[in-house]
Amino acid sequence: MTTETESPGSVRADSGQQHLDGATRVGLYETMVLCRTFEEAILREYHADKGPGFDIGKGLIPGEMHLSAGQEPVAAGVCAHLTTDDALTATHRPHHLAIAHGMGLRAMAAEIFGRETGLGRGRGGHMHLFDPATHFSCSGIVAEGYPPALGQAFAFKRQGTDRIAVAVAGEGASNSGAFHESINLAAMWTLPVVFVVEDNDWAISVPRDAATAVKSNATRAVAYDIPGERIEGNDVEATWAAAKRAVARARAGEGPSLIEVHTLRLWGHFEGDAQGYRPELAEVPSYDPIPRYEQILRAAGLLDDDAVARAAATAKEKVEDAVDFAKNSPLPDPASATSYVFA
Amino acid sequence: MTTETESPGSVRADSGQQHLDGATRVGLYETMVLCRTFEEAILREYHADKGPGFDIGKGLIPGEMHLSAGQEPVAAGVCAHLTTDDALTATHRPHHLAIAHGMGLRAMAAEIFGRETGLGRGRGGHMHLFDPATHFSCSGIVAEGYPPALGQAFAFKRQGTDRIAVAVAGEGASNSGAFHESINLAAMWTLPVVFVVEDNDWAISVPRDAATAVKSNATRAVAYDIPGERIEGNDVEATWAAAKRAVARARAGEGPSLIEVHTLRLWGHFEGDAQGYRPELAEVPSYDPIPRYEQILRAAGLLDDDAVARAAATAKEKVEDAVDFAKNSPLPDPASATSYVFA
Amino acid sequence: MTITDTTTPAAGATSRRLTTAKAMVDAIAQEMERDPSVVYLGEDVGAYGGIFSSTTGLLDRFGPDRVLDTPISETAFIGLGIGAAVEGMRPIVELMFADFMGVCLDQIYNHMAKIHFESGGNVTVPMVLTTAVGGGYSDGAQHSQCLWGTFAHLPGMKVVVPSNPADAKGLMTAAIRDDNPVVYMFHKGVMGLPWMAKNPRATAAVPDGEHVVPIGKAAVAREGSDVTVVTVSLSVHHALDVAEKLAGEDISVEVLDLRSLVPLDREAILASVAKTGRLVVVDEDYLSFGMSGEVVATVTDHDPTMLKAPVQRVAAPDVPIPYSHVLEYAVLPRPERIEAAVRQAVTG
Amino acid sequence: MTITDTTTPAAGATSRRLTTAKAMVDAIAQEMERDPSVVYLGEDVGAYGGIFSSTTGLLDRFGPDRVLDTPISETAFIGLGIGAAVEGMRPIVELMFADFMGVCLDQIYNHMAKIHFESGGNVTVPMVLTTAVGGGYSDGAQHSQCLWGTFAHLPGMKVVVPSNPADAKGLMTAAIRDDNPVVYMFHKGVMGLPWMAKNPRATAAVPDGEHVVPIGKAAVAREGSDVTVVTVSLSVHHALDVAEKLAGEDISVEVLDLRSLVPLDREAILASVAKTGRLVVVDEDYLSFGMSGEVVATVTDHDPTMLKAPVQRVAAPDVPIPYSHVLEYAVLPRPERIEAAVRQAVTG
Ligand SMILES: Cc1ncc(C[n+]2csc(CCOP(=O)(O)OP(=O)(O)O)c2C)c(N)n1
Ligand SMILES: Cc1ncc(C[n+]2csc(CCOP(=O)(O)OP(=O)(O)O)c2C)c(N)n1
Ligand SMILES: [Mg+2]
Ligand SMILES: [Mg+2]
Repeated sequence: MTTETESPGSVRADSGQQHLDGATRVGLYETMVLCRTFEEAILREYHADKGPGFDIGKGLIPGEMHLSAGQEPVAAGVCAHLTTDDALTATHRPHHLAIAHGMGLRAMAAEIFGRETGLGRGRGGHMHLFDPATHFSCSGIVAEGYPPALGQAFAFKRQGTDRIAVAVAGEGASNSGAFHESINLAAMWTLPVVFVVEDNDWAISVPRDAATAVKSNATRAVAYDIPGERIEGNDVEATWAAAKRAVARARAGEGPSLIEVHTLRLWGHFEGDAQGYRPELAEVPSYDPIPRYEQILRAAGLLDDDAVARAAATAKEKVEDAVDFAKNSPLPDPASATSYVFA
Repeated sequence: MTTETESPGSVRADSGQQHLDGATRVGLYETMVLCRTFEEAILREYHADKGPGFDIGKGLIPGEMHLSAGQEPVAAGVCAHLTTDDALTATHRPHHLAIAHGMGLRAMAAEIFGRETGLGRGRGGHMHLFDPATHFSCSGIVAEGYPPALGQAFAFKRQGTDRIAVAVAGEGASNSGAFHESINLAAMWTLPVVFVVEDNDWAISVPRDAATAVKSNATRAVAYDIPGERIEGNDVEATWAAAKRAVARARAGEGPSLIEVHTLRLWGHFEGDAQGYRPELAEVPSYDPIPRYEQILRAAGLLDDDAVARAAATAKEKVEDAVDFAKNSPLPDPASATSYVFA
Repeated sequence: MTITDTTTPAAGATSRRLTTAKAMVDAIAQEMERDPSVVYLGEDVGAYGGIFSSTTGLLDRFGPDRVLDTPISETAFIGLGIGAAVEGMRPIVELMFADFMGVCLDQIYNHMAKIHFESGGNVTVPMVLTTAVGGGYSDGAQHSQCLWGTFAHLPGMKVVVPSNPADAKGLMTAAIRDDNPVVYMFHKGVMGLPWMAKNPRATAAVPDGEHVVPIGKAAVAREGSDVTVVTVSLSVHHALDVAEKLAGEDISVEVLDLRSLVPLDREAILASVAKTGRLVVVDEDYLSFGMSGEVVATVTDHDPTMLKAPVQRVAAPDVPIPYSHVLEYAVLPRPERIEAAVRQAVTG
Repeated sequence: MTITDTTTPAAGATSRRLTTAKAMVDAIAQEMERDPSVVYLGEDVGAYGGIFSSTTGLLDRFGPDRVLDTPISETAFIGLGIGAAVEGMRPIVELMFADFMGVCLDQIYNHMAKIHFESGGNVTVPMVLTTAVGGGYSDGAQHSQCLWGTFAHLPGMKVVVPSNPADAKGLMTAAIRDDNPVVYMFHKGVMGLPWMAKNPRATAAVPDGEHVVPIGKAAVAREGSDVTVVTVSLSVHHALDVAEKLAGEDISVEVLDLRSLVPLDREAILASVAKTGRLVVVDEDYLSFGMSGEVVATVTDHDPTMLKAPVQRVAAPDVPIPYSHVLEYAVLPRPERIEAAVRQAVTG
């Protein structure tokens, strides 16, 4: 049992840096860079052919597009403690988590491009990435990704393994019924789940303050008698440290924990969102967690220009390879449109 | 703001007796007796003609029957602070609350007997008592009576009144999504609602300990930053005192509160429930709150044999009048079975 | 093991007379014995044995690790079933009444039903969702519905609706073994419960041992030549009663028990209507936008001239199920209404 | 004020050309002006103005006491609407996508829809539930459905499905004034959004001032004599396009826009099929157990011999809506599929 249980609602002040070695810290940085590089490529491809004007249904990547730029600290910090044998359920904004959890970029990109080589043969799309290899899934329905994670954890526990499930939702989702039901049931059945709340201050245009009656969702852990922590400052290392404790607790068979990370939605809710409702819009780019973390690691002597350039180049290569793969993959055959309803 | 906010999750030890005058205390007793007398009459009528054997669909009162004997302290203690201008939403086990809130017994009984003179012209039945005169309603869907109470409170607030809504659910319901969503929204919008949880230890055959991750639902008030209290011992006066505070807070425009009362399901979940799952079954009758409260009031010199007999007789007269009215009322005309779908 | 697509057990197989509830439990127990990944979860499925006896005896036999009472958190525990199924288990999850679907339909139709498709066939969800349906005992508007039309409208889940003990066993076995999500809707009135009025057909011979009824094959519950009654579940019993009665008047009624709405055995409907030219659809679910229209459209998609007379649809007339017995019986497809419809069809 | 049961504004009334979204907002604003008990609540209906522009400008005009952004708590805020309606308000509550119904259907169908009935008519629930439906822009299986068949199957709520700006206004006005719960389903593709492909019919003349279209009256969107196309919403536009095209080949297509599923204007269906003898039903919702079957059954209940040829049903073929554009367009009732069906109907 970790110390958080003594005071489950309290906000931990220590960011946990002391636990991290240099390689881990650089690894977190590289993961964040890979996530961002992917999102930038998708951003580019998404907008490349929506015109004239902006037609959401047009282009190589049609449909709603929820990008996760700014939220990389959550993905990197949490997924660092997982293997691909662990399950992760994500939201409508899933890319950073999928990548940090180790999803193959080619099949992921191909799905986003709606290709036959995609994870879901183009049936799912970017909100519906299902990867049996990494036990990753996501859902476009707010908070409804939590319940299936319970079942994955249940199965892992039955199988006598120490595999766990991580369930991620936004702060807006924390006011949905599925959030409450899931955490209570996981607590009751001592399921190996880590519940993560990505608090990016916004649910589309509705600010957290207008939706959530408490300042910290860690407080809500009290309602289920489980440990809860809130990480301020979009701090990847503090997230890493909190996730380490929660994952260890889950693997040890001690049950679920809740971690809320105060993170940042660097871009719009979805592409095309003009964000007129967002008062702090002009300052948002200055909060970008990646340059900030880069500065910290440079100051610690763990990164220099070369290393930064190398990380960028490596990420770029992987991502562009995936995008090329996707673009060169065949579209599904329209004659197969009714396949895969039943096994 | 009342003092509970300082420590919303704590259990209050003082039962509040000091606030109650003798007339109020006797009034609480009489309300409880009236509720019980009604339930005993329904019990008698329900089982009168289910045979041979027990056929749930047979008799003057067919269908599921959830009686509230043992839970009178909640109804009496809470409703003492309400007028019929206040709204109350109850559950599948609504009779005690309906009666304590002032519902006319004749129309109520007639509805339970499925008569044209019933509150719902026999369309609703015992789980669906809708009374515009007392702004009372109930629902057979667990926890789903909470949300409509918000809207009644919303309307009352808009109308500039100090009317409030009380929403009641069982402890089993506290693990349903509607519970969480409703309290958060009421807290966010500072709605004049008092949320009541009747903890009778059981949700049909599932004990509270197997369902709810916390010992007290008052703890869950913390998750919405509202006051929460748990009353132990099925104590009508402590309930009265807690409800007084919560109702005052709501009327003053300060928002919702949550009250959990540890109460008692004296009989089965529904009639016909053999309760084989209930280990303490033999002792249950000894916990009956009515004789216990009677002893207290006798000891305080507020009741004697005469007063007790009078209360019983008065209640009996009202209840039997209602039952007679119901039984002598016409059944609905089958030709009108499709009426009232639309206004 | 017997595999049958009729309601009669295969020749040679031994059988016992069981209620539908016991037959259902028999199948579950056999599959739990055979496959350790089968678990049963829901409210009051443990010590209580299921409010409608869908799990009686299972807790004693398989213990609390295999038969789990849940909190009243349908979204959470149905979702739990989905996640467990995705990871290779075969959970059976009970939604106590189909009427409660509204608190958890998102897990059911946006997740259980769609994951296989969205994953391009890469993920399977071998889960059974059991749920009680039907009225007739004055349980009011929130506890008496059939709602199978709602489930059948949403693609991605099979919808099974047994009418008798042997099918209840055989379809349950098939449902558990199916790699797809299967919604198994049992009508309280066919379960043979000691505390509810029942048709004698709620107790009947059930094959011992493994017994599988393939999902998607209708059964001709009674052969006839003048008129086809297409129906499911409790209404099959009523239709058979009516058919027996009218046989005395030389009206030959064919009763088709669909047994599942998804897949819908359209061939069986067409074959019977081709023979009789007259169609009565009996559906305890709501009339409009449901099963009865789909059965009719099955015919008109093929050849409307097969129909010699207006189709009679006997269903709940788009009204919530009333509480009062006299009103409820007026809206349910009781034998009298079925009989009148059959007479109308043959004379019309 | 104009009251009309056709899509053409009454003669003499002034009008402007508006998108469907603006026409809808126009009606809401007029009713909010007229009746202080009208409020609008939902996610992103305030500063954002509705994800699909269903509330653009209302916050500025009526302030945050009348136009309320909610938490993502559909069960709570739809229930709030119900309670407010019971106490005499006329709330309009937005469920952002109909696809999300599963998280709040209990409030919708066990409460909003049933309270009036269960109360024996003593309680009314004058509430409008607005919700966006439809696909065609690759939003995947959880954001592209129509689901009107599901809502229409459950008794107690009117289900309105406007296809054009004038109706959007007139039906919204009627919905707000209706003493019953009305589900108002607006297809994203008819809203005339600047950022989505649209049919030119998504912008059209809309009467100024009060404009009421009675709920339950279908509109003959185009008269014809060879074949009847019964449809709703965006598919009306496609059907009209097809009808125009086939007119050049001397195939005369009548297009019936149902405008509401509940009440269903069965007379209008029968009148048209009586004239043409050939029926095509176009439904962007799922094929089976839905609207298309009900339209067909409306005819066969009356007289199946009205149908000279097999009915053509053009609908989503019981498959979740696929993401990839090529697949999605293969399952939607696109003009090509409608055209082929009409040709089949007239030659079959
Ligand atoms: C049940 C449900 N309600 C509403 C929506 C529409 N919606 C999609 S994302 C979103 C905001 C979610 O906010 P949050 O949970 O904070 O996640 P974020 O988008 O900020 O990552 C909403 C309202 C939905 N998808 N599902
Ligand atoms: C959403 C929903 N799930 C399940 C049920 C079936 N059910 C009716 S009462 C009940 C137990 C309720 O327990 P609790 O909330 O503690 O109330 P109590 O019966 O003890 O008064 C259950 C599970 C229901 N009516 N609604
Ligand atoms: Mg957010
Ligand atoms: Mg209880």
